[in-house]
Amino acid sequence: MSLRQGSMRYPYFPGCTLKAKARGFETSAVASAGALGVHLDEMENWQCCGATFPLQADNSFPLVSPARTLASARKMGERLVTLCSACYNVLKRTNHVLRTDVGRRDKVNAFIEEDYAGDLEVMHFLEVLRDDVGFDALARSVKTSLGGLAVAPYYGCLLLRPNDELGFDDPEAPHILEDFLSALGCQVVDHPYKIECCGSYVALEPGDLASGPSRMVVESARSRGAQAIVTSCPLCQYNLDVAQQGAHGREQAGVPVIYFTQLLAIALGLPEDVLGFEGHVISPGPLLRCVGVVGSDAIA
Amino acid sequence: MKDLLIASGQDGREKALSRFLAKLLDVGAVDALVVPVEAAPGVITHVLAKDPRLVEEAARPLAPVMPSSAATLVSEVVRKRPSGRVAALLRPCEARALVELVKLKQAAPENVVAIGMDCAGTYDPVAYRQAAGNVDGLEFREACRVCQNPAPLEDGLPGITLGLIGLDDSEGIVMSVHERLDPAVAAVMEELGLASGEGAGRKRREAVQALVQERQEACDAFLKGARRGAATAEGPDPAAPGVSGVPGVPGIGAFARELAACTGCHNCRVACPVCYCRECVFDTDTFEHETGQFLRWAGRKGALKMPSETMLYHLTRMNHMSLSCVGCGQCEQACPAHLPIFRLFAMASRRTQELFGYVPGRSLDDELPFTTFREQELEPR
Amino acid sequence: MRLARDVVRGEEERKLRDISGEEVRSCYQCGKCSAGCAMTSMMDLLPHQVIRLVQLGQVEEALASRTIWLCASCLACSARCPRGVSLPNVMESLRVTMLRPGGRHIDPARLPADVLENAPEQALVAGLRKYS
Amino acid sequence: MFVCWCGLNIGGVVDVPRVVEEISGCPGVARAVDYRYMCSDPGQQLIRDIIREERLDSVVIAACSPGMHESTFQSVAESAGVNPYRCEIANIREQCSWPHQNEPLEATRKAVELIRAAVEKVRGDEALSALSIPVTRRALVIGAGIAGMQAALDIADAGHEVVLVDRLPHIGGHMAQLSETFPTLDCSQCILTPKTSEVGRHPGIRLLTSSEVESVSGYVGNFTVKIRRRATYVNWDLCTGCGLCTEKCPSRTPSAFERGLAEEPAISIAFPQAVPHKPVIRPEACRHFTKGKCGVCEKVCPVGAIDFGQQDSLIEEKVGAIVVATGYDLHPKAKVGEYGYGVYPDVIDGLEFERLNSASGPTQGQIRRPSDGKVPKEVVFIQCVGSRDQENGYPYCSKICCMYTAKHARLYKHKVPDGQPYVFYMDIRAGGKGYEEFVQHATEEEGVLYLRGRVARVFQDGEHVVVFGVDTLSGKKVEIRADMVVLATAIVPASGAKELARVLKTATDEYGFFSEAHPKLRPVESLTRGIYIAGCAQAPKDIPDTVTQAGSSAAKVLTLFSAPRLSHSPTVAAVDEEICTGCGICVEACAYEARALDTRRHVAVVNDVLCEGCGACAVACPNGATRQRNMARSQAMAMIDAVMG
Repeated sequence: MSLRQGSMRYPYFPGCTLKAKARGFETSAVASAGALGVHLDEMENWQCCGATFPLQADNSFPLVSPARTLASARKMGERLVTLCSACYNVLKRTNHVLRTDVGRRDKVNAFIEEDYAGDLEVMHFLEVLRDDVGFDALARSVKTSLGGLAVAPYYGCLLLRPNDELGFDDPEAPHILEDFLSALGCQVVDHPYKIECCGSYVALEPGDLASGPSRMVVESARSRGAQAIVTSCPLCQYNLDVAQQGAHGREQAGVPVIYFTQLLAIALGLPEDVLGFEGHVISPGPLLRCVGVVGSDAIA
Repeated sequence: MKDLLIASGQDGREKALSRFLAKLLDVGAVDALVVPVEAAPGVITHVLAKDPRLVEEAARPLAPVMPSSAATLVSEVVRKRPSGRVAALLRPCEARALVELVKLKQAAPENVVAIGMDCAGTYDPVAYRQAAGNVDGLEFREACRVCQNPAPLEDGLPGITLGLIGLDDSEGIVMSVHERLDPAVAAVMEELGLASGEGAGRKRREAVQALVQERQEACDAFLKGARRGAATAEGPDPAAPGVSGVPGVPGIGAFARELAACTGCHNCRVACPVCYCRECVFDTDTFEHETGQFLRWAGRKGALKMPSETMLYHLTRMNHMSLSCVGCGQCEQACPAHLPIFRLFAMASRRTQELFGYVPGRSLDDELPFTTFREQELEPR
Repeated sequence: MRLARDVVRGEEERKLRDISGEEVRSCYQCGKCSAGCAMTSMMDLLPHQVIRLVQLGQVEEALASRTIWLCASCLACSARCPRGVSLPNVMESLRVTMLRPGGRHIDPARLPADVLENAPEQALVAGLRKYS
Repeated sequence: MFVCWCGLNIGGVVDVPRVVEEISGCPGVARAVDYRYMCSDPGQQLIRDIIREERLDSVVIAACSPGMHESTFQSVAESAGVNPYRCEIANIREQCSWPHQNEPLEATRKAVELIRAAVEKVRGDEALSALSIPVTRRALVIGAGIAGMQAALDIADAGHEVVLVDRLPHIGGHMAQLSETFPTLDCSQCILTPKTSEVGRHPGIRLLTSSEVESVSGYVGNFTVKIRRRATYVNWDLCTGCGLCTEKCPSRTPSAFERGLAEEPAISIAFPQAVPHKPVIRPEACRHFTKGKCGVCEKVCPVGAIDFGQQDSLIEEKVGAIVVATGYDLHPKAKVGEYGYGVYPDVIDGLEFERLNSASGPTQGQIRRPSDGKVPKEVVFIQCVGSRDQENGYPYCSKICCMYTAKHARLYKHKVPDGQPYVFYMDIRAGGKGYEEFVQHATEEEGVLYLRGRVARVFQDGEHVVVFGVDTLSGKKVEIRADMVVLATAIVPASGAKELARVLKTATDEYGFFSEAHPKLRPVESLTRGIYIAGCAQAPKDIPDTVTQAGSSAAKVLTLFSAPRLSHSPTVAAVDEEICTGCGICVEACAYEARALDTRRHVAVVNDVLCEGCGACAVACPNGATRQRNMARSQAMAMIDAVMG
């Protein structure tokens, strides 16, 4: 499918984090989508996906909340677009359960008083960019050259695993973020830790335990020359960002961790008020100014 | 395919068609013709005609009854390759049955000239006879009311198609000719110098389309209703414990009750245009049980339905025929007990035919599912 | 370690199987899970060792391990497991064995203020569902 | 009616005396007796005595599966004057006492029913006599690796002609690619070339290389085989193998024999010791074929042997037996994403390592890694890649990897004494003569470090390939910055094995390995009579096992050839022509091409010797015009009645 201006509309699920701590992720995504002729129509009835897919075989209750969202999205159309990796993972996996496990489907449907069969297609915004907009068309829409900015993609876990349910990309050697970055004119920094876990919710454990794995990821990207890391997961963003707060922050310049949509908005030449870099520990502002892609002081 | 017009003339289009059929015999384009005639008032029967005069006078090609399927009759005549060319006037269901018989090697297609015709429906022959051919107030047979193929399929046997739907008597008949039609017959068509039927053809195609649409809806509703009927009748029958129904097989109880009145006359098998065995297994000694076996069964179950084996008979026929069932309803028409055999077959064959993506009678190139095997074809999808 | 029928085929192991839906007996201890786990540097037992303890019916010892709280459910292990064992499900079954009777690994009320203030909602919801 | 206890196998579950009592009253049963081991000599004598006493015309033996002792009891019956095809077996062991061990009452009831059914069947049995068929005493061997060559030599040495087919231009199979062999470390070529040259010059072997079996018809003793001989574009009758053409050829593409580690000309001889020592042109690489110009080889050939116009030819051969020795392939590269196999140049498989280590290989036997030709100092060997991995590969063990990995590590140490080999393993399977000692030597004497655990990921980092593994014995995660990684990838059936099985009308398992008739007692016979299996076509095997099995399959072929005529079971399909409708459904149902339509009489007919008696046609026939001899529909119905009561 090629880029057809103003013709693509998708029901869209934002999720809690994008309405609070990761506002910039959403504002940059919605604005960029608009610039590309893609309308993300926020669903009216959405609730928290649960943030983590339940791994208990004997308890279907945690499926209820995402199932409600799915059933309600199905009434809007056949597809549902997500931005946050966790929402994508939880909604798509829940959808898979409802599609394939009749017993659990009946149980959940009975509880939410719906008759939802799992026939929605849960998509990630990256898939919309790749399949419906097209990376070629995206490259043609770039207004601000990123001038070879060296960017490391970071997938983490939630986009890729389990592959038999998500089918998002090659689980061991994914390339959608690389293709996306190339389309924006960035220099892609490949690094071995791009599919390793950042530590996820272990961040809540006392003693800064998640920062170990996170530092490995950052170090893996930084040592290969990355000037920035892109992600689509607010928790990855937080973990990688916070991990640089201590020693690393002082000894050497930190590597900003930003959402792929923020980079996209810059490339599309959108106003800086959609970027929402507030709250980032390692501010990307100085870097972006120094490579000349952002000029004003709207960036902290 | 070009549309030509058989104009009605003063005595109506059936006569005009009869004259055309007679002409085929007259000039020797075909050697014989299978065609319905009126044998007595309201009594329609097929003949194998060689005399053109007889055809011109007595043929009733458009009589809205199907006393038996012409497919069976044609198969009898051309089972082995005949010495001459035989033309046959075929309703869509008859033509499709004949295609099935060709695939089952029960008819040699080479010398058959198929003259397919539109058929909006036929009446029960007994009712038609009692009304002496006056169809006012009669209703088409159930099989016809839900028939989704009122017009011949284009990929059937090579021949001629007669278009009637959407055209009234005065408007004549649209005739289209198959590309692979026998050249001798094609020459006659040429010689007749028929006018173009382009306008009538368009009108007919639109009418056919609308009718098919209507019938598809009718058929879906019919099957839905039939299934619901079967579903509500499921479960053990308290009135006849141990007699009807096999425990553990859902729906079999309902099936048994539908067929409870079967007298075992096997008329449905005789009337079926595709059921082709020279000697049916139910006419052999296969089901002759040892003396005492019936009494043992009766003793064990409390009572044994007699005649026995009627369920097995119908299940076997369904097993053998549901894939090739063209939905003509001849089985039900022939049943003295008025069992809903067509309805049962319609339910079963819809499922089995969908399973293999098979449309019986559509084309000689579609292989019979029984004769092909593909790995994984029956894996759950 | 005492091994006997009531230990290796004990009630606790059966309960874990009901919760996790996983058959830990399939595991042949190749260690591919541990080899690919991002969190091992902080673990007292490697993931395959936790599975081994469950196989041996030593559930108490598995429950006492820090490993079960450090598993971040990233699925790197199960994605590569040659025997199709979903370790994250087993880890979850061990966690909920502790939590279902009302236990809490982390008390929401005692989370540090800077975490509460800065951590994304996703972390708080996911973490508290795993830990309390 | 004879009931066997089979010791406790049947008698421990089924109440045999009660069965005898119940059966005694059945119509048609003259006498029912039981015995502890009916297959023993006294058991057989008992049957013979009672047949004579009672003047029986048929017998039913209730015992184990007919697969075990049907022929035993048939010949016992025959020796006492009963037609062997009126001897029926009721299987009350595999189909009764074994599966119903915990329900003795039900098992006893079922045994009675099974016997009653067999009694009903035997009452309808006709007295038949075996069919007799001639034997063609020539053999076809498919695949000319070590298995196929050994089988061909053994058969040919016994004085029977052999047609030996291989799809490659040369013989020798994978063994020709190996450098050294375990456990003796002798050079593979050195022990192979005596065999290849003997095959090449043996007067009893017709060698067809660059050839594939296209179709097989017929049956045991009488197969007709069509073989497609692919065009080589070189007239081998004229070619002297001087090699001038290969020297001058301007095209270079990756060599399959060298596993892509070296390039070869479009006209080439794969390796120096190749038999036949004649070149072939690969049209996909040849400039004459791809670009329409060139022809250098044609110009330089001193004998005018280049023939660009050469066409494939079809050869028809009549043989009595077939040996399948199609060998193996390795697990495809694309399927091991976590190890970067096929992506990182320094992650290679075992056969690639063999080529690196081979004196005639791309590095003349020096261990140099593919990416930059450096001598690797840290080499990681990973076992069980795709093997013992039901989720991402195959559940089975590839059997030879433990040994060849030990061999690789040792050979590496011989060539790079200051290098360090690491082996990630799960279990060491070294069950062969001298095998365990060979592995021990690697760890004790050669300093190979064995790490018990699997590797999760391999990734390229600069010029290193980093390996994330684990040592489960110490409970530590392991990271090795290696220079090269060698994967012991799973052995899988040769490509096209399933298709060949279809052509041969025999069976493979779910992976495509040819199925043997019995895993223990008939390991070299396929499920189709007259077709035998040797080597890795059946399952992963090392060279000694392969050679053993090849000899065994040759012995089976020679046994077949030693009989003057073969007998064929007469329990085949038959047609009642009176009621046959000639619809042809039976023809489609037959997997053995034993059914055909007689178009003149418009009825179906049976080719008795092709018919395997499987009954598929009899079931497909809608009205029972086709029946199975001694399994008529009336017999089947009587059996059902007997069981259902």
